[in-house]
Amino acid sequence: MQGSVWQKLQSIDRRILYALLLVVIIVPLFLPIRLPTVTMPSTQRLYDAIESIPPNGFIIISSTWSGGTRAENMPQTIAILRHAMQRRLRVAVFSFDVQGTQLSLDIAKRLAQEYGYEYGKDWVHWGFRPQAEVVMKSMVRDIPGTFDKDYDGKPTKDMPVMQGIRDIKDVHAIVEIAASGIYASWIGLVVGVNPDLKFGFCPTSVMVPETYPYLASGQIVGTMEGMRGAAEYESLLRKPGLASVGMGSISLAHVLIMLLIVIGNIGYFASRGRRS
Amino acid sequence: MLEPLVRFFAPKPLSVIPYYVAGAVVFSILVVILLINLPARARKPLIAIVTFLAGLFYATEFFWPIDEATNKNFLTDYLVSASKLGSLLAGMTLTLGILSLLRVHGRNVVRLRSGWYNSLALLTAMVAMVIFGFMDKYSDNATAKRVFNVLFEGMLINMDATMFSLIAFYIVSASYRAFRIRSIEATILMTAAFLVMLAQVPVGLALTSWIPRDGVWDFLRLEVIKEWLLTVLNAAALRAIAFGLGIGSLAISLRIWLSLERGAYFEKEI
Amino acid sequence: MEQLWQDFLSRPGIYIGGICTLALMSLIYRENAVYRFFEHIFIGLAAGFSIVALVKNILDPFLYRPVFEKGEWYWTFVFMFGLLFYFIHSRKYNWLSRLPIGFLMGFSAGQTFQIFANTYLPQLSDSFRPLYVTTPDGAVDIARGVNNLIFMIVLVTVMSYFFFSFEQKSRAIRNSAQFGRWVMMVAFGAIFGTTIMARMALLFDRMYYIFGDWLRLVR
Amino acid sequence: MQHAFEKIWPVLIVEVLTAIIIIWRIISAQRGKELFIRRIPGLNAIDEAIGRATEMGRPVLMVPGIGGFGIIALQALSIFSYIARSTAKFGNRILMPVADPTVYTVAEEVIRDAYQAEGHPERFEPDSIRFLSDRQFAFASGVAGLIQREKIASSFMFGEFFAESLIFAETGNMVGAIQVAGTTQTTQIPFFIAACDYTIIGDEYYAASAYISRNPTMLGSLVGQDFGKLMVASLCVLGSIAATLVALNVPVLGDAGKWLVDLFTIR
Repeated sequence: MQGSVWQKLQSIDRRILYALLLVVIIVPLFLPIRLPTVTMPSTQRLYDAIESIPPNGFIIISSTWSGGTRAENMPQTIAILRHAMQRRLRVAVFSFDVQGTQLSLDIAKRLAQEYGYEYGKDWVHWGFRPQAEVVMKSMVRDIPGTFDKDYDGKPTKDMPVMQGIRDIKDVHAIVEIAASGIYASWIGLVVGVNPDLKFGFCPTSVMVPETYPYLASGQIVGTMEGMRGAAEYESLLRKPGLASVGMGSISLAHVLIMLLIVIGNIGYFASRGRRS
Repeated sequence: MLEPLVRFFAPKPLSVIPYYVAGAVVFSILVVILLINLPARARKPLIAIVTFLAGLFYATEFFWPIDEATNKNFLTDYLVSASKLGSLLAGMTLTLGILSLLRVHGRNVVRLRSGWYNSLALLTAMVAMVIFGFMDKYSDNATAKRVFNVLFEGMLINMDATMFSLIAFYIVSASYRAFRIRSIEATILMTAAFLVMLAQVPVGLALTSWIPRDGVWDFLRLEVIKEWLLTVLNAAALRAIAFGLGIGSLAISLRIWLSLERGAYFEKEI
Repeated sequence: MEQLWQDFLSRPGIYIGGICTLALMSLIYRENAVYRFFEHIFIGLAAGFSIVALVKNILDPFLYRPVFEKGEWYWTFVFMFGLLFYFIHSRKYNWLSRLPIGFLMGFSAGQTFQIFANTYLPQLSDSFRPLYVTTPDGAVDIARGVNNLIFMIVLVTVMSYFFFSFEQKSRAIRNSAQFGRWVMMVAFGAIFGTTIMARMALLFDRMYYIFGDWLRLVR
Repeated sequence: MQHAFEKIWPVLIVEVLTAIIIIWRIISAQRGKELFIRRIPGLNAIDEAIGRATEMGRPVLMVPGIGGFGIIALQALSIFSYIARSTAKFGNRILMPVADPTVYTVAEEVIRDAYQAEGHPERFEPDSIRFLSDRQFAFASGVAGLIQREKIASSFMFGEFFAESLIFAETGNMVGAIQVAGTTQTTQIPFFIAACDYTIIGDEYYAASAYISRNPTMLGSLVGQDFGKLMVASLCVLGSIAATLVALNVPVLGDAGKWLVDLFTIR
């Protein structure tokens, strides 16, 4: 056995690696760690856009995600709803995904209680809407007609929250929280028609690179880049939540991987140097 | 001339449907009997014709001139039916897959092979899901709906999520093992991954966050480097790969469509 | 104990989901009897779900309802045609299964023309990038010009790596292909780096499910 | 774009011309022209990997991805048919878990044919090709379990792979298998590179069956594809020059450049 230290460093048993990963993911759940937060410009821009909506403005939040991307999309949904409710905006939530409908409804109900939002007066949930592009095309011209019923099948026509909302021009902002490329349809069918509309997008982290060109052109006003974006948003709101906890875990996991790469290379170099 | 044919295939009143269906079944069986007696040398050309015609539908629909006003040609209205037809045909093979599962695991159980109880668990889970899945859809039984919920949300969705999350472990062991400065290529791979990893998390970003934004040295900020890597280098490289893949898929499609493809399945005598 | 049982009854899905999670996760230690058992249950459930989905999403809306509710009787022919698949296990008439298989192949091949045009032609025209760029106020934007030049060089060199029959003939192509391969490694490294975040988020979600949703040890 | 005539010129110039060149090269290759093709190291490794499985007496795993039935799966099956001919010859056990029922149906036929072609139909076990699940991660759990239980000696992964690629590649690595992989899903290539011994990239995947079989028809097609790629690459350079001329406002040439850029701009 050439069991030199260097040799060992470049062949750590994978179970040790896995145990270390579990530790760095679990520990921050119980002992939240404070890490420096750097707010990305894209997050700041989304925050500023929501800040610039006049009081009692109308914001639509589309929550097109399912349980599979809960870790990233749930904190984003919470953060954006929280911000809207802090600012006392009128909120409409809906979803192009069956699971996303239930998940966003649960979140919105909980936050509505926290902020004293009254259903039908301050906020509404339009429920599940299949066929995204059809919905988008029709909401540009007629919002009460497109969303004539809420998630429970009740008519929305007489709800105070919908008063004065006829078409897309009466909407101040739309924020899409999605695990798919649905932003392209929003840009093509809705934002393109009404350039004054602020369109925010909250993608999962794997989708972030796709959004850069649209951010640069201003077609997307701002984004929350995955869980990190949500954590930045939470700190802008001064309400650290699940994303801040999660970013602790995830940051440590990244640090762990980078450390392991360095250790492996040190071992590789040192043992190679000896052989020659 | 086409008129009677179109009328023949038009939807029929529900009262006579059973007769039409029975007629279609009998006719199809006759055709199959005819096919069985087809001389062997006519088989390949027949398959080639079927393949060609199937492809011809989509090709013609795409290339045929369109009416400017409606953005359609004479085939466009059949696209929906065609995609239903494709799903229906492909769906019918599921039974073959399920039969494979039943065959392998049924035999394990019957012959009490080692691990037969796993096979039994598989079959039980399958039957349970089928029963409660249909009850959930077609009945109002509240208990059945609760059981289905446990099977679907409680088990299936969580098991999906767990297998997916295992990748987190594998990504650690793979990067630890593979990212070594062994060769130029491995070094490049590692450096790019390392830079992007740093730019993904606040701890890494903090390293360069003191560099003023919009200043001369702005391009040294990690998030700027990452964005440049992804939007310029990555986008260009992936696009080049995609062009090659596109042309490759075009070539294979042509070969299959025109029955020019070679290789085991396509060359065998039938 | 009684309390635990009551808690289980009030949310059985979460308990069973937690057990499933732990069982499958044990794979990272090593393949074991518990994993094997749950793996089989997983495949069984998935198969059952596919059967239900086949009936619910395909046979019912595309076959049964058109024929028996709308009177579109001709779908019967499609069904009969699909039955030819089942000749695949016949020794003598096995070739009949090649008819529906060939049909599906043709279908898939025929769609390539549209898919190609939609996927690659917009990317082609998007690659026509000027090497001389001005900002809206008229100044020369050197950074973007350089980026566009780099974009073009990368695009062409990477493509040259995929020339299969020209390579031997030209040293220039060989060098360019080598460079193209290196750039691809940068791209692959970057993809690797960006993906880690999403996977770690999934693992975090699982841990939150166990310690938060199930055991309620964290808020 | 739903129809070619919405923007006919780029379709004609790029797509139709490439198609014509490919068919023309195929036909001229069938007339017996000697053709050249560069080395694809990953594909040369196939024999090495099978040889090792023979030495160790452990099974060979083939996974045709989780995509549906189509040209990508068919290409995977032609590679596997080549592998199956070797395993038929040397008598290795094979394992082929499949995720799509149509692919499963065709795969059984292809592999049985390969055994027949080698003159060993009796060595073919129908159960070696198994439909596992058409659900992504149920399939992944099954394959991961299979790899560890059977302690496979070599693993071939060709087809459409998504996130599960790393699950297969790492579990394969754990049991010490030689692994060769290729996929059309470029975002999964980095994970294969990290965990496999050989990875073929991009449209090397579509070149694979030609490379392995050295069949003139397919080699001809490959040469035709090269011409297509050369044309696209040249167009990119030409288009950039044209766009630059437009930006510089060069008289006459700028107009010509604008004409070229407009010719290809969609929407």
